[in-house]
Amino acid sequence: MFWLLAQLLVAGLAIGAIYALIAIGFSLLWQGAQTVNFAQGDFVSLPAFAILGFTALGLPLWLAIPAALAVAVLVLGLLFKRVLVQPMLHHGVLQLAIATMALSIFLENVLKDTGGAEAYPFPGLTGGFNLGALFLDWQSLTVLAVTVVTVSALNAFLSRTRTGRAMQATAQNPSVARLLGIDVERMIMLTFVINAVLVTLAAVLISPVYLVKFDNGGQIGLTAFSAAIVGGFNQVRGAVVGGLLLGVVETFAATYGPDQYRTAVPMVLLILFVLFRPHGLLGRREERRV
Amino acid sequence: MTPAGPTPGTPVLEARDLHRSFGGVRAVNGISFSVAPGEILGVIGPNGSGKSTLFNCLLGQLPPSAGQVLLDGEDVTGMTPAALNRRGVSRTFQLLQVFPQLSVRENLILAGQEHVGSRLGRLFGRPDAGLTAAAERMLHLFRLEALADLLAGGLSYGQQKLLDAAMAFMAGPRLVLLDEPAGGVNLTLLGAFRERLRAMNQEAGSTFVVIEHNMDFVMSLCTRVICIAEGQIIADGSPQAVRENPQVIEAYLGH
Amino acid sequence: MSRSRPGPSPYALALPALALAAIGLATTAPKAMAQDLQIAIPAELTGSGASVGVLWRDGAEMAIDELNAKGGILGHKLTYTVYDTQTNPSVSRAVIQKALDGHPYAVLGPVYSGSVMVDEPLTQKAGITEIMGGVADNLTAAGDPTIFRTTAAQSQVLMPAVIYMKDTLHAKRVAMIWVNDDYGIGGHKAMQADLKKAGLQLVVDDSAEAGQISFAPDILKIRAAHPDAIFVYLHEEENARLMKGLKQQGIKSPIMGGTVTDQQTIKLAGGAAEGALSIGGMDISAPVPAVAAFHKRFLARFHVEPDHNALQAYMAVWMIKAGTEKMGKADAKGLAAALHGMTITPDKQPGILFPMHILANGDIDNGSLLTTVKGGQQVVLKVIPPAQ
Amino acid sequence: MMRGRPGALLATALAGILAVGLLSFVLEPYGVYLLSLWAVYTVAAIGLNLTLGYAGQISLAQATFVGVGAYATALLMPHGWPFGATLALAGGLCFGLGLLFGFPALRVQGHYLAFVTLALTTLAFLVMRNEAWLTGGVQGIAHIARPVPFTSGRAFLMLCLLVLTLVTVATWWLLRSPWGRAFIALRENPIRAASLGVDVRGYTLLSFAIGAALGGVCGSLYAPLVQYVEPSPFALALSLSLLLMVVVGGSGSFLGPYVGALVAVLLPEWLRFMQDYYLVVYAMVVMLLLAVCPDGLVGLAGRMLDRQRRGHPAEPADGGKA
Repeated sequence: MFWLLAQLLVAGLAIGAIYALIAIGFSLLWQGAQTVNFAQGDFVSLPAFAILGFTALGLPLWLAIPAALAVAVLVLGLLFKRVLVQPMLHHGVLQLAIATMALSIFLENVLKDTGGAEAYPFPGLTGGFNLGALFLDWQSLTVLAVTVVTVSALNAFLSRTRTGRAMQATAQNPSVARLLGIDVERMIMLTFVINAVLVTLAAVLISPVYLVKFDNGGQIGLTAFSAAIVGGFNQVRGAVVGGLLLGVVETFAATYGPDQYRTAVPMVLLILFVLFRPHGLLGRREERRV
Repeated sequence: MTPAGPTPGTPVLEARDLHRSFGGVRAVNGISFSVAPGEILGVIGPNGSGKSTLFNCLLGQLPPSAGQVLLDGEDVTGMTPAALNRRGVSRTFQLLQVFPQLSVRENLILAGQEHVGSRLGRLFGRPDAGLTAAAERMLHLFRLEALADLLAGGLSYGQQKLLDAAMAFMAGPRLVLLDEPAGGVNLTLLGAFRERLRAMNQEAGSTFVVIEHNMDFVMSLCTRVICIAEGQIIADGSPQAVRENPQVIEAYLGH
Repeated sequence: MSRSRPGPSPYALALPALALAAIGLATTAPKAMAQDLQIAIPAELTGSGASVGVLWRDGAEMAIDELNAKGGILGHKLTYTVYDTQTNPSVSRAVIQKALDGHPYAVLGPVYSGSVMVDEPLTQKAGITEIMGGVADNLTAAGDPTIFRTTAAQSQVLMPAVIYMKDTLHAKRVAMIWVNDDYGIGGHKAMQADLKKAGLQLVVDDSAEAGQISFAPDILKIRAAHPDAIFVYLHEEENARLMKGLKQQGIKSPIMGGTVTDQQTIKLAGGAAEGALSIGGMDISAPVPAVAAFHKRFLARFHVEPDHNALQAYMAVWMIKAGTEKMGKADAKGLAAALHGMTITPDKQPGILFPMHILANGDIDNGSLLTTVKGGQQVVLKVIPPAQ
Repeated sequence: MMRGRPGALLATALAGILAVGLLSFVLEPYGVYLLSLWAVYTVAAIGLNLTLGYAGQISLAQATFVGVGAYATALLMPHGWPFGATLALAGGLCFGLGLLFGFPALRVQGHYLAFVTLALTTLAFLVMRNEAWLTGGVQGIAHIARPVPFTSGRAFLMLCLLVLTLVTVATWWLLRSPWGRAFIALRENPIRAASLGVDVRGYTLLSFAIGAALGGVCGSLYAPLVQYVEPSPFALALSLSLLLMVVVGGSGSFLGPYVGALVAVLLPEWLRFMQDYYLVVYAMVVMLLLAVCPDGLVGLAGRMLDRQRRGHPAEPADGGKA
């Protein structure tokens, strides 16, 4: 039975790592621009479709990915920030959140109308090796490795570089940041760009397993959303821990719990955390407005 | 709504050895005082001396780390602001706190409605909870008649300040805590404002506690003044005596 | 802001008037020319059923165009209106009402059983024939005389699969995984009973969600149980996710299932679908030249691979033609009665690509197919003829 | 408590309902059905507007309450319960559930409440789907009879409009009462409200529970209108679409839900000529609307009226200093 537990742990971590990448972007957008992005799941679908589109045009995969990354940065970073978030932000968090719900409908239907309603396969790694009774597949190992590298790089960027620290200052208190001479607008824009990069990475990692379909974003978004809250909606490290935890708990619950209720697991975790630990596993308490 | 009247001589408000710290900072560090019925007590002190924290502890906004708050001799420590208010304690805020989307009259009715009848009764009763007359009187007292139907958000700063104070008096409170009522109010309005407060104190027999920076205002309004520095009371007495207290002068200058 | 209050302005009156006019405009149903036969096509064009509904619509559209090109039905041209149910029963009820307001000759669709459940009473009341794409058993169980299928119901093809697993695969212990929606739950119920009847043991009984991301728990459950056969009753995408994982984990038990040999599953699963087996109704995989020709025409027109939904909608149009010609006149209310008990063959109706027999409750019996995947292609192992 | 003159708002709403009733006589059954759908969704949107627009609490659980109301009605009517009783029970049940779920959920406020209610809706969907012994699962409950004598499409619309009228008057009364004032107070400034004796938690809970109860009433009309109940209509999508109705109409405005529901029910109809692209256009329209008039269509209309009035030289442009 030990191999089974280990196997489940690996599977849970592999899927949780992808949740984590998406959840980090979620948290960053909330921290940096008070944007609760209900379209985050669909943000993963867009670069996936773009990669397939570029390969269909004859580009090799190693060129299609950076091309899709450029599209994501342009559309999900710059355009999203300029066209939707910027004009909506002063209307309030709620209005903006609802606008992202509409954006989700928009993206899914644009993808359906241009890319088609059916699912598409996506190139990935096959095979793996045995470690005793434990089978380790290259795809999962790659996901874990890429996530570790990405999160470390992001953490180093945020804490070690001048720009990263300026970004954090902006997220914590934009008006103080402005006084310190930080170009707040640029920092917020950078947040959106980082989110675009993260969702593109997530798209490359999850699509070989999950395939590419116009409405795949709903499930991904909801789970990543829960991961962000469980980990602490306002922390990068929190989102990572939240994502991994959710992946593992979900995997074990679906194996040993009532499988008809497997999708309940992230939701139950979410409720428990909001009620008993609203600042999440690693998050800081949000200041109450007076 | 006030429970059975206090025995004569019982202070309206009493603080017993209040403490409140934030992390390692002792914002309020053992403050005790009492306020007699009808008194207008001024609370002065340099910035950061703990006045606002004291207010928040007295009003249930912050739980004190230690000590007691007594209202008419009854322990009300840890009671919610809403519950305290229903016992006759009301307050004004340092920063503007009116309801911008309600009209001036609606703001006043709101300030009084939770003191009238039961909650269910209010649902089925009159829309104004029978408070229109009281609101008109308050509008008159604070010279806000002409603005009654405007949204409070459209008022000037001084007008909102008046409204804020008027709201504090709507429910006929026994005790009113005013947090920098004079701040930002222009000089012409200020005199009238002071007269209003004095009149409320005499007519209704309300007791006031006033935090204020404007020394002239404090000296001309208050019957007694305490000065706080570094979380402790350093002077307590008549306005004149406190003003001349060397420790007080030291606290202000040394800051 | 509440300030001066004059009486209502012309604007204030114009706005509601405009709104009312808009309601009137939006809610009028299209009317057909007197001699044309109006076909209403409610389908799942948006929402979770979109991948199914779009192909359904395309199949019907293609058949209607081809039929009109050949002179229509008894000299009548066919016109059609497409309605989007948004895969939502309350919208489905709305659009079927709109369709019926236009007095259609027949209704083709929808596919999802929830949508069929709401509009079936309305078409029945109107006496209009409804040929739908659902496979759930209960859809034809209520005794509605105007409802028809175009393919076999779920339970019609499950027993043959159980028998195959028992007799040919020599399976005793079967693992089943099914998708937790109307398709999968219907199949699960029927399968449980059929396995019991055949004396097979269900060692894993696992439900999956439509759109489920990770199949690792399911795969490991199956791996731990060492079943003799795995019965997979999922949609194409979930088939692919599961089968890729099964292959990766080195699980060699034979896979049998509902849509595991479909072209879409093969495309998505890559090599992992190799060797999978399926017994299903006669449809797009039928080894018939006419079906291959349909496949080619469809691909040329829509640049999308047709599936069984496209084929069913295509054949449904020709069912209408056959029924109408049997009556000898275009009588919308008589169409259903004419269709019951009919056997339609390709030699008389070239658009009916293989023989079909319509049962009294509106079910179809046109035989079934045993298929497998070989070299990345769906291959027919055996044609099981209709009972008739 | 209500922007604009309260009496005029009530009169406008009632006139609208009456106009819809009259309009139904020139429409075909499809139009009548759509109007019924409008009336039914408006009831739920009014409830959400109380919770969200007036009391400032973001709830994504409204779909669940609609579902509970629909299932309660679908399950009880065959047992001989009169429609009025199921309607009252659905409302009462959802009020109780609102209190039950709201009590812990309102420990947290603002966007956290949105998260909890989102999760709640997802869980409720799973229960409706999985507990087939009670709900019929995915096969649902079919052939729900409409209450006599409201069996025809038009008669049932009249019943819907009657319920909507009652809900309109009750909501109007509520908002004019001190409760409505307290709701707005806790949306705008809960701390100040508390200092004025407003029981913030109590009123927040009430606003949530009353909103839930109206969701239940909506569901109770939905079941006999569609005559078929299954879980998928009560998934998160309905909560989002009700939220859109409230915000597009004008969150916190009395007439907002009526207008928002009208747009939500009719816009897809107007855009049907766009065929496959209509949801794309629909989403774009919604985003544009949110960006251009965040106070919704009613707010936009109000501003247009204001501007037009200011054009009249005879009237004072402004009552006081702004």
